[in-house]
Amino acid sequence: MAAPEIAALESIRQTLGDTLFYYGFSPLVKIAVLLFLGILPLITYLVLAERKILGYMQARVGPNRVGPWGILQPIADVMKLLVKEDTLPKQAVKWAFILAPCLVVGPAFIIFSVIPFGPVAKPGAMSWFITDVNTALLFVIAMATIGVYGLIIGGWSSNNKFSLMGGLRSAAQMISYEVPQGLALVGPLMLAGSMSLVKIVEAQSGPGKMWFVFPQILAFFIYFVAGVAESNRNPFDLPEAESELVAGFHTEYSGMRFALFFLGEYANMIVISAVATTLFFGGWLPPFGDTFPVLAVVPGPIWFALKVFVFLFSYIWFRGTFPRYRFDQLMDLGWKWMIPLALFNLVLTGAIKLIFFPHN
Amino acid sequence: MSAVKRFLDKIMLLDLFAGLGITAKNMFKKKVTVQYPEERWEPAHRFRGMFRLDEDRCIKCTICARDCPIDIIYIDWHQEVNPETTKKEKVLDRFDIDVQRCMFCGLCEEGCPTEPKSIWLTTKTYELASYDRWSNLYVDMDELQEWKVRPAYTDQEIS
Amino acid sequence: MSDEQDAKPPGEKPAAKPKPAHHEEDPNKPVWEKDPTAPEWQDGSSDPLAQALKEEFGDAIESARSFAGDLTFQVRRDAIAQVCASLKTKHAFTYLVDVCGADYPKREPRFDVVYHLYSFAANRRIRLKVMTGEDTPVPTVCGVWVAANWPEREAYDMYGVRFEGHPDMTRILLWEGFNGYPLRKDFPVEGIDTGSAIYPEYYEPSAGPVAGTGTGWKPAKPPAEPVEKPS
Amino acid sequence: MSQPSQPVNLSFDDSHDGLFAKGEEMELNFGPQHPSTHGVLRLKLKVDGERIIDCYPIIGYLHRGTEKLFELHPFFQNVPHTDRMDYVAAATNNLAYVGAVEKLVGLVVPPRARYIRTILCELQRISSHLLWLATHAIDIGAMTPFFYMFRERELILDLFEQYCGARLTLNCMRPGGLPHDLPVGWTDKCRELVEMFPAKFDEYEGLLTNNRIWKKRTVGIGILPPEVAIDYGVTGPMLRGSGIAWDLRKAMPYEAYGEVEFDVPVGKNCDTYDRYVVRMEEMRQANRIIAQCLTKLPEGPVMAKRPRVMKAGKDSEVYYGIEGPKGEIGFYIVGDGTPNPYRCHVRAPSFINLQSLPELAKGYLLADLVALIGTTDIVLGEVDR
Repeated sequence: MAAPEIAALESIRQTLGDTLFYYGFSPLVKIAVLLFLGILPLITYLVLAERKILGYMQARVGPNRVGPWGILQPIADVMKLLVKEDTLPKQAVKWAFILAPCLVVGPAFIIFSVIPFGPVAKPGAMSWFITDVNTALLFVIAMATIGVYGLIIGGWSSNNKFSLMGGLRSAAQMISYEVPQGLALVGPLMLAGSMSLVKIVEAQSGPGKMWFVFPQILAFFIYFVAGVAESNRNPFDLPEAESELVAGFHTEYSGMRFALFFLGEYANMIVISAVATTLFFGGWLPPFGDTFPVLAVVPGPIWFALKVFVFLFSYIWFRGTFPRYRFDQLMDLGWKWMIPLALFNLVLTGAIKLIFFPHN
Repeated sequence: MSAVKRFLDKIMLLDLFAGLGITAKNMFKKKVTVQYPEERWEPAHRFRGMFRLDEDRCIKCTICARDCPIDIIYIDWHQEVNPETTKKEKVLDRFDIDVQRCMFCGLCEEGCPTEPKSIWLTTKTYELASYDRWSNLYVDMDELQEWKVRPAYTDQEIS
Repeated sequence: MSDEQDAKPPGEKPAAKPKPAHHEEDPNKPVWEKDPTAPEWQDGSSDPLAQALKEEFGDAIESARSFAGDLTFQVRRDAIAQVCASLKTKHAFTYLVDVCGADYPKREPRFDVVYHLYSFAANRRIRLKVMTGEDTPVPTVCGVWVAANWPEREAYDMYGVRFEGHPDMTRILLWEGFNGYPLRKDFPVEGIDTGSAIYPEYYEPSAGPVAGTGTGWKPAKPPAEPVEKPS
Repeated sequence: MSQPSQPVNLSFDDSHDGLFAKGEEMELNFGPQHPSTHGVLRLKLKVDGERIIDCYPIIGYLHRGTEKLFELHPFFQNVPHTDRMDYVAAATNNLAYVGAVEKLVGLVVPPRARYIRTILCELQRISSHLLWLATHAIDIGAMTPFFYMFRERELILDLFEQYCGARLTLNCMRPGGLPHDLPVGWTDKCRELVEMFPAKFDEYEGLLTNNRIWKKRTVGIGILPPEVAIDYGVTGPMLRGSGIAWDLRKAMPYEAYGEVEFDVPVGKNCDTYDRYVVRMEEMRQANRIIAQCLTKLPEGPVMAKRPRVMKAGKDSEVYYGIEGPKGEIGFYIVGDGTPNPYRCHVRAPSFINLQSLPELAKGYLLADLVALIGTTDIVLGEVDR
């Protein structure tokens, strides 16, 4: 779809000048729009969707009291969390206790700045992404790693044994799953030949090209499983593991700080889904390449959102179906299966590329 | 062969997909939730709900009070001459049930020698929640006889 | 719904109302319509197991009787562990069903410790009984069956019967420092004043919550007057 | 009896030695308020990282002095108190108690009552096992089975309600028989349920039995060898999971169990998975028993002739145990010629089975502990009485 070409924007551009417009005004507007109209409502309604879907899977109807079909439930939840008492344990390490939720939420939101939700704009309009960094993939990995520190710090600073165990578990999980996740991302990277996410998406379109999920099914699988583990979702929700560790790293958190952890978890889910969409499922591209031109009528961002929703649904579906791994089994899975498979995939991709497409 | 099949199952994650299939199938099945204040669950005929007393049928034998395992039925009666029949009759002074501690075992009803029973629990009432234990869950004779369904609280009642 | 409420109670007559009693019992009547005949104590010393035990332990087996099919041995207190070991190893009573106490305050010594054993091989349950007093510890059978650990602790907790050689002779259901043994016949049902016994830092001796003041399971007597209700 | 389809690594400790280097020990208080202690169980744990070195259960938070209460009431008034011990299996508690009283007094129960009691007990067994599996699964992290099992458990509770008017604390048996006959149409509803259940069991098994995560969490966890199991006195599915085919319903048939056919499933590897498989199979067998009882259900009275005030003989004592859903639940009743029991002791299966938890848990991880609490299938109301 054409980027928003509004006359007002054009006049602002002329007033501010190109530099200020493209590097100052435009990103700020996009961030504001993305954050307040995109991510935050999406997260709050993702919570509702999760409760609804889980409810339907579990022979019940989920929240349906606040507003018709419960659509005002997230607002009620947010209000509740905002006005609840925000307890600070007496023996907690205060600065770390306060810092931890921010460390979880911040990086998760920052990642959205490099994710392309739609195609590059024609000159004179805003693109459907905040910025296109040529090392975007590294940026994504780096930021995703920071989020885990929040869990560890939160678990440690609470001065609670269950929290500490949750923190340690999340540390173990991070170490085990960062590696296969990173390695899995190298596959599409090699195929696309660029670290820019926009370039990677563009490399999946055009004649003779296909979504990277087909050549890189293994990498996609590893990435998604590792992603589920990274975002601490069932069946890898060990750091919380409410039946074992009460609530894991956020046992002592309440009110808005707890809400931030919650926000971070769901933001991470969206990030993982968005990155998976971008790298493996052609981002904003319509399915079936150019076979059905009618599909291209639907704007790119909508395709992007649809694909993300599919992933989010499977997240919820997993939560509704699977038991939880034990933490040593989780690490077994990471080290003994995922990393060798990811390495194998890497070697295979490299070899095929070297032999069959040496000039690509 | 079976080893190959098992290996393939393992690789294809069939066990996991089977579980996912079951949860997906259940998404479209009928839901069992009862939307409580609007819909109400209808108890069975023998449901042991709140007590009812029929003073006319009661012969003041106090067996129900004696059969109660936790002694929450308090009965006082005296004899007086009925002016119409000029017969001596037992008259209830007090028939209180302290429902706060009642465990709804139904032994009082079972012990009642009259036919039909003078005290029974099949009132199909389960909405016994109240804001004040003593005033709402200590029921006396009149209340036991006039017991209708205790209405679920409404907004007006709370205020 | 309220119509149903006012209706007469559903006429659920018990299907089996006892028939009016006849003077002579009808011999063809099914057994459940006759008066129940309570079982009686019978001498069990002719049982092979009783004879074998008697042979091995002599006087330590004080009596062997059976009631309702359960063979009961009265065992001398100091011999119980050996008897149990012998029953386990020689007579295949590998499964200790339960250990419990009982209090007979009029008797001397006042407590019973009752053991129920089961043999998988013989599909048979027997009972051993030991008499003991408050100051005379019973040898533990924890060494014979690990299973005896908690039931013995429970017997100690409830009756104050001590078990000698028990690895962990502490209270199990009640807390350490509970004053008294609740299943003894002389323990008041409405509870005891446990304030200072449990929280000496809060209560003076013999102060604290008083038993039977409405926090117990049963008021000392029913409310004298019907409760006044706020209108 | 189905077996786990893959060999089990019995040497759990050896295979992971490298992973868990000896570290600093920590004391961890697990419960009494913890999501997966099934009530108010408290465990004092000594852990090395997440590995459990020692486990000391502290119980009694729900102690209500039920045995003292028994001594204060006549025989028939005690039945409601037994409901409140194992509150998810009230019918079997009732049966154990009234069975003991009947043995003490010499009452003989009419055949129709025996069959109805058997049906009630087996329904109760299914509902208790459903509750067990629901909580066991949610302990291990599978959330959805919980709701499916409660959905079906409700149907059983509806049947109980139609029979005796209560759903949980049934008070549905009396010494000498039953308080009511079955209501009209009850057997048809029960038969419908019985026909529906096998498909439901398949559904649960589809979610769990072959699931690799479920297997990883249960196979080889909490091994209780048969000789240790006997030594600890564990009964019920715990014992049968350890490979000992001992079931009081077979060994000392009571009520109508001698007249129906059923199998006693046993485990092979003595682990949590086997105990799960045993319980699943037990539900199917219970279903089978109910179907047979419904077919054979005789006509006749449901209450024997009994005195209004039931008195035990002087100096009489009996022990009567039945196979409850959790193991052998037995009552030791001493009579002294009065209408009250002089002494009434409960052999609570949860209490005895819980005793083996430290043995089960030692050397495993904290995450396994919740699976092990689940697999012992305790109800704290019965542990503490």
